[in-house]
Amino acid sequence: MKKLINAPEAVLEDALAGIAAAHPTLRVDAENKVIARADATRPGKVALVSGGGSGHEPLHGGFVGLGMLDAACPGEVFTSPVPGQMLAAAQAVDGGAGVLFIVKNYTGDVLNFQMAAELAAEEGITVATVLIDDDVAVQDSTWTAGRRGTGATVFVEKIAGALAEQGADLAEVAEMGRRVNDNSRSFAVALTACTTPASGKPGFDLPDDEMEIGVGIHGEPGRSREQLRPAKEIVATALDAILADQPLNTGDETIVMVNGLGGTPLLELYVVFNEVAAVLADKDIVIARNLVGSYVTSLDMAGVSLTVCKADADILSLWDAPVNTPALRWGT
Amino acid sequence: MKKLINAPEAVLEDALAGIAAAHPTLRVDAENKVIARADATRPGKVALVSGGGSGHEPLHGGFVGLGMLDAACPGEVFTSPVPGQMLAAAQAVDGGAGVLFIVKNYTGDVLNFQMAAELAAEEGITVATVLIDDDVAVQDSTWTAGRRGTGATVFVEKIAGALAEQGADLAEVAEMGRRVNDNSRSFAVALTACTTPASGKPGFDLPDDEMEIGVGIHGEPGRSREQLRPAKEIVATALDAILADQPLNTGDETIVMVNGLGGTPLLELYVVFNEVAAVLADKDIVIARNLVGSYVTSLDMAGVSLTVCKADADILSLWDAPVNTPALRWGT
Amino acid sequence: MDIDLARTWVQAIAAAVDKHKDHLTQLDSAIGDADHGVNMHRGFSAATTALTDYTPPTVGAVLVKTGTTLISSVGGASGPLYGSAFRAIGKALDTPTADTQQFAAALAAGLASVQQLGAAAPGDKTMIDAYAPALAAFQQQANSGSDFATAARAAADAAEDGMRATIPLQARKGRASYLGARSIGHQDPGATSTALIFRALAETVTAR
Amino acid sequence: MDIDLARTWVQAIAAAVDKHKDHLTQLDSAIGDADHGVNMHRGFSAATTALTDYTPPTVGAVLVKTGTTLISSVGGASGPLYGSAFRAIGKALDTPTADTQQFAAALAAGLASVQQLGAAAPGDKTMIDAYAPALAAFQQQANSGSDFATAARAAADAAEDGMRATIPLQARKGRASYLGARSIGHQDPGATSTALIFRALAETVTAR
Ligand SMILES: Nc1ncnc2c1ncn2[C@@H]1O[C@H](COP(=O)(O)OP(=O)(O)O)[C@@H](O)[C@H]1O
Ligand SMILES: Nc1ncnc2c1ncn2[C@@H]1O[C@H](COP(=O)(O)OP(=O)(O)O)[C@@H](O)[C@H]1O
Ligand SMILES: [Mg+2]
Ligand SMILES: [Mg+2]
Ligand SMILES: [Mg+2]
Ligand SMILES: [Mg+2]
Repeated sequence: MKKLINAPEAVLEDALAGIAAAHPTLRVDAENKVIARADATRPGKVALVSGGGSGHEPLHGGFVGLGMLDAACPGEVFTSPVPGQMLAAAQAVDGGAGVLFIVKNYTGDVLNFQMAAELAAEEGITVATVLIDDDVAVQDSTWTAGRRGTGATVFVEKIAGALAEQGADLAEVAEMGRRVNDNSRSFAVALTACTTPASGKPGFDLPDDEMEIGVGIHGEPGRSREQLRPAKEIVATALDAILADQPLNTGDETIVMVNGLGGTPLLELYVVFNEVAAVLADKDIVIARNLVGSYVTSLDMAGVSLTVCKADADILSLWDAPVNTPALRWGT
Repeated sequence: MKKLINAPEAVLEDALAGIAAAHPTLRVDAENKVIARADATRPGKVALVSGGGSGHEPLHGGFVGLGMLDAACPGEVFTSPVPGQMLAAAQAVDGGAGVLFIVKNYTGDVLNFQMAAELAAEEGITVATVLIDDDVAVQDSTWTAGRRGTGATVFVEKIAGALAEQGADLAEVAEMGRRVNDNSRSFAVALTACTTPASGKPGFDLPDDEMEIGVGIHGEPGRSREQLRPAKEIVATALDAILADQPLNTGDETIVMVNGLGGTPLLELYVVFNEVAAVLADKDIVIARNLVGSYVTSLDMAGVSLTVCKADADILSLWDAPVNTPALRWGT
Repeated sequence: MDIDLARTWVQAIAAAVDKHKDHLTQLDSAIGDADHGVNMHRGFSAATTALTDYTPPTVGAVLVKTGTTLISSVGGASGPLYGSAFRAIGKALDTPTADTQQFAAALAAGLASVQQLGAAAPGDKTMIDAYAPALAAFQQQANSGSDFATAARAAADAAEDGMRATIPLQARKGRASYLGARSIGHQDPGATSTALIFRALAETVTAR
Repeated sequence: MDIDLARTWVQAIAAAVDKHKDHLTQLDSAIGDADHGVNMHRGFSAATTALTDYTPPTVGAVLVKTGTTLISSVGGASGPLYGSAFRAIGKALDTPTADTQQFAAALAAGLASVQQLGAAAPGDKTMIDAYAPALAAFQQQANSGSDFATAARAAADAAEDGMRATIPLQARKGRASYLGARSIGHQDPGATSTALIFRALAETVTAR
């Protein structure tokens, strides 16, 4: 295992200290493992809290700041944080208007946030929850754990965060978060496995001419293994899955994210975006806004995820609203 | 070789098309391979042009925009662009106040930009050149090619770009660029080799418990190979080399970049930044501003470079000036 | 089962988890996210620490404390699930000692709590597939008048059988469910840690 | 040397570069940035294309066009260096044909141009280490009255000797210089392509 770390057990603590040192706009509670905005929540503003296992940076800590999250709770690598962290985060940022938990749909995240919501209620904090489940690679049914939450998290955090900044109440912010999630679909492909610091070995062996189709962001294998193909064909596969699940019409406006999984050079992400733009242009689907970069990663995994969010004028105007976080910044 | 591309020969063309599709603030000349600001250069503003081989994204195209570069010329992967590209860029963005070429010190870049400067002069465009040579891993002497240009490029482009935006003349902007370069030192360490699309194989074999010390950003091996060590010790080695070359005093203010080489997760970069902050704090050297992320990459190489720039009040205020590029944005 | 034994059980789990940490993580690497060993290790290390300076009034208090500590230190799916299980088991044992029948009832409360929280059914390829047969075996021995150690050994055997029986299953809950049919052929990490927990119980009470 | 031969020489270089592309890139991978083969291939493909519809008035015009095309298509260090060399060689051959002495003088102008631009000296582990001995051998044969083909073969042999002699050298110019002592033991890619260029010349004029 080759990592720039001191010890597998110390990764989270060291990285949190680094985040604290790097970003004066953030306030890091090392004891409770909470990354919060340095400025107090404006009284009456709904506070947004998200979190999940570490290893997906900049998600979530990199999205804490004006117009996006008020706090993030990073767990150990690929491990949901514990309820105490989430409670501490909620207490740190509640501005009296309630707290929105933005939770990616994984059993661990769901259960821990659920317990945290109960604890918060006991402390008199009103909590609403938005569950993110955008990954169309996963079969969805009442018998399964449901779809994973992946790229759409960025869209939900940005857009719900902007609405909260504008003074909307908790129900409105939660409703908008759910709307964005409902409008979003993702699909990911991996060229290599990632290696967690604790395990020290790649999660799976992948021959030099193969790729995993339909992977998540936790190093698990995907739905199937296939021959490595040109970017154009990989994009076609991913977009087919996305559009089959949520057909879009001519003229529909979208926000598209081409997201690197951690070990993929930006050069390749632009190659991928070019193919995405070509396919959507062909169908007269408009990419009104886009993100090309590594926003929701899976440690050092090489690969890409695509997220397409159907966007109306409200969503676009909230997208364009000012944001000032380590990983997304405009208008400030 | 595992890459999200269509064909090795098509990488640059496809990526340029992707950049054009992703960024409405940029104007991409696919024929001449020039990435320029979409808005015309303000008459009387000095125009900044940089360029170099591709594979270092977001450098340079990701730094084109308000307050930074006016145009970038991307060459083939790890290959300096040709003089014709640079001339086309200079012609596209000259606002009558002259053009500053920002050139990383590699024989190819230097010779091609030199030829371009001659061509531009023939076209009546005044050109000044700033050479970036910040990499202390390379022995510097009149008998060698001199030090490589690496991380300091970002600092020079940002700070000279801000000064140009404020209306300074070509000599002043060039002078500031040289000052920032003179004040900056870098050192890099690689955990893995990178693979160019054309060669299809990693540039060197590195056993699982070793690292290359003092690498550049073109996949070449470093000055020596050593046992992999904890982040703390790697940082000590790098900072020792940097501070030995440019001693800093108690109270000195700096801009520090912890830069991922392409395949390194952000989580690890924060671990590294934490160590850098600790060492400098110990010496009472102030990190007044910082960048933690992947800004000057070497395709998919895992590793990190540190850049330390001694910064006075002028430099800091230019650093803080508004910038609006795909990869760096604040104040707008 | 008494207070001391309960504490020794938790320590024995911690020791077993420490020993099998890498194995649990490797199982989780195949069909999950490679953290189950580390998660369990973090949790049971914290639990033994929490118990060190604690003077529990009842058997149950030991286990409630253990559960609470797991919830506050593990994270992931296994933290709330095991945490609730231990809390439920503990809440059902509000006495300084517990006999085999009482313990069977407590284990049942623990399973109910896991199922209520995680909504998994037997056959979904989760810890339930080790827990449910272990509980059934323990209950059966209790009903037929066996002593605690015999019941615990039967439970451990059944848990291990159940653990092995997860191999051919296709996961319907937890991360492994994302793999669809590709989860078949791998042993569930949570079922494996459940088997460790029951084996630790059997060994603890047998050693006494 | 005449116009046709000059054109055939450039085509022969292109063919040789095509054949040895991967080898050049692998050499550059060891002590550089793994692009020399691709660079040379891009450049000489462009040069042959540029010559296709071109009716050159002189031997030199063929080579000036080749050099200009290299400069505008190669990039990297080798683009300007080889480009200037061919332009300088061409500028010295302002006639429809050139004899051995004239060609020797032109080759000397080419080397001077590389040295002026790149400031490398013999022994720095660059293309110069193949070019300089090739020129010396060609000049010597020319001085002793050998025919063009004999001179060209002597130059090719000397270039290949020079190329091999770069192996033990420590680089002082170009990317390989960054490696310090670690550049020792590797053959210089640019010296290797220079040897290809002189071998192509020898074969072209011998075939005539
Ligand atoms: N809904 C559920 N009900 C019961 N057990 C579950 C459920 N989901 C997951 N598990 C168990 O949790 C184990 C994984 O635990 P762990 O790896 O620690 O958490 P995570 O999956 O969050 O990484 C699985 O092997 C499975 O036995
Ligand atoms: N200053 C110089 N003078 C002469 N030849 C040089 C010089 N620098 C580099 N070279 C030659 O150029 C070759 C590398 O060419 P190439 O790989 O195409 O360019 P780059 O180094 O820019 O990637 C080296 O092997 C060396 O022979
Ligand atoms: Mg986990
Ligand atoms: Mg090159
Ligand atoms: Mg797990
Ligand atoms: Mg090269």
